[in-house]
Amino acid sequence: MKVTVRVFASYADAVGSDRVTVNVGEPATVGGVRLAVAALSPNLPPRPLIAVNETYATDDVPIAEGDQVAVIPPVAGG
Amino acid sequence: MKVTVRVFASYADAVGSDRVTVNVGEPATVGGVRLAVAALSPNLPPRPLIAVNETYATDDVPIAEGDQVAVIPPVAGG
Amino acid sequence: MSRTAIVTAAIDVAAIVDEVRGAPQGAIVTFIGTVRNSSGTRTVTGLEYSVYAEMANREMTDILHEALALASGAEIVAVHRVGNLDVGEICVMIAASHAHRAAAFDACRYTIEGIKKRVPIWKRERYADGSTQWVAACSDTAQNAGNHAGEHAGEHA
Amino acid sequence: MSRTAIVTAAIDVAAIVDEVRGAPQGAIVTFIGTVRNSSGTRTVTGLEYSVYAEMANREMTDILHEALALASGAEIVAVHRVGNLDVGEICVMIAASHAHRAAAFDACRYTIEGIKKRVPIWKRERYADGSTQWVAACSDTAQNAGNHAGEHAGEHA
Repeated sequence: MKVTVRVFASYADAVGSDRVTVNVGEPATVGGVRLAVAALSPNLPPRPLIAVNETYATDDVPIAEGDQVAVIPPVAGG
Repeated sequence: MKVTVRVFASYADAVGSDRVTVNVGEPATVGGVRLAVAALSPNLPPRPLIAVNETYATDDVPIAEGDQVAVIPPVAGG
Repeated sequence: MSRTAIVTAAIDVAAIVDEVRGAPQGAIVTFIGTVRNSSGTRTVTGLEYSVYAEMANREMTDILHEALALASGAEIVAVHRVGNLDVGEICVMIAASHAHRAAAFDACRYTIEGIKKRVPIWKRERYADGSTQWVAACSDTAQNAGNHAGEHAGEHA
Repeated sequence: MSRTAIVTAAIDVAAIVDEVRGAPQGAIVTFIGTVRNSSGTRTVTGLEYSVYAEMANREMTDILHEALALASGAEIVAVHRVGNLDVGEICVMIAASHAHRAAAFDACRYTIEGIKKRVPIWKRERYADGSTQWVAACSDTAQNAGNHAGEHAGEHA
């Protein structure tokens, strides 16, 4: 399954874009997205944090068509 | 020894003045002032808090001529 | 520059924040106390604060130094207003800044707790019916061992 | 009225304090974060904040509700600024009011800790020599398991 992932901040610099599309084996899960995203750049951590539909998500969360998926660098607000 | 004592807030209402003079047996101490001040009105507590030279003082602190003595109601700032 | 003051004029929140807003101090914590409109079941229209000024200034300075020792590198401004205040007006403000927010919180909290417990300031509530009453302290500290009442119109613990 | 916001315009301290300054709320605690001028040994001239806006708004709203549950009766306004900020400018402000100061402190502290740990906002430091660098988070929370650096120009824990 093709999953489009939003990318922010230092991770966007690492992959050269604020949006990437990755191939994830089915059934697609957050764990699969993490591995696929990590493989895009040596400057990404091996297990980057993922949000699905604007909520932090663990590896077992399934990804469905239309879900908003994003890879979240360590937050640094304030 | 005659000791002049500044009086504030509800205690000033109780004694009808913001300054009273009390007689304290010598050697004059804070403990003596407390008892003498308490005797001025039934609306004062038996052991009101005393400050000497703008510092909270315990019973054993001696009172000398020229010391600034005050009786301090429970504080209620803020 | 850290400082304390007893004032009669209105307290300007933004100006006091700006005083502690130095470039190395990324975190500012403020405490602002305002006059509440109720005291138990009675409607309060305002408060009259009185002060033993010489001692209050000395005690506030002591508290400031203790807070600065607790939070090394902090800047702290602590201002208490006295006189007649209406409901909603600011009676006390602390602003504490530090490079780290935990220290700024600690410094601000220490200062307001010290002011509430130790600074010789008293307040009298004015009620809608025109009567007034001295407000008893709410905490059972040593110096508050005298009379004691429940809810009152000042901000309390 | 409690609310959260992500804004690009300057944060007005006095206006936000006034928002939570209801007559029954005698205690107001604020946290204000400003852009610091140094990061380790480098001179910082400003910060550029970026945000995942939809998620940041949702996460800030969650934090607000958690803080309101923690401090029942509180009013809380939490605002984070994004975009380009200069040294000394305010990047985040929380104002929490309550009848009791302990609850106001708790609500304010909970909200800023939550924002620092959970809200998807990032910042890039601008240095005097014209270069920039993303700021790594300072705390080792679960979602900050990636890279990690030391001192940086934002206010930190």
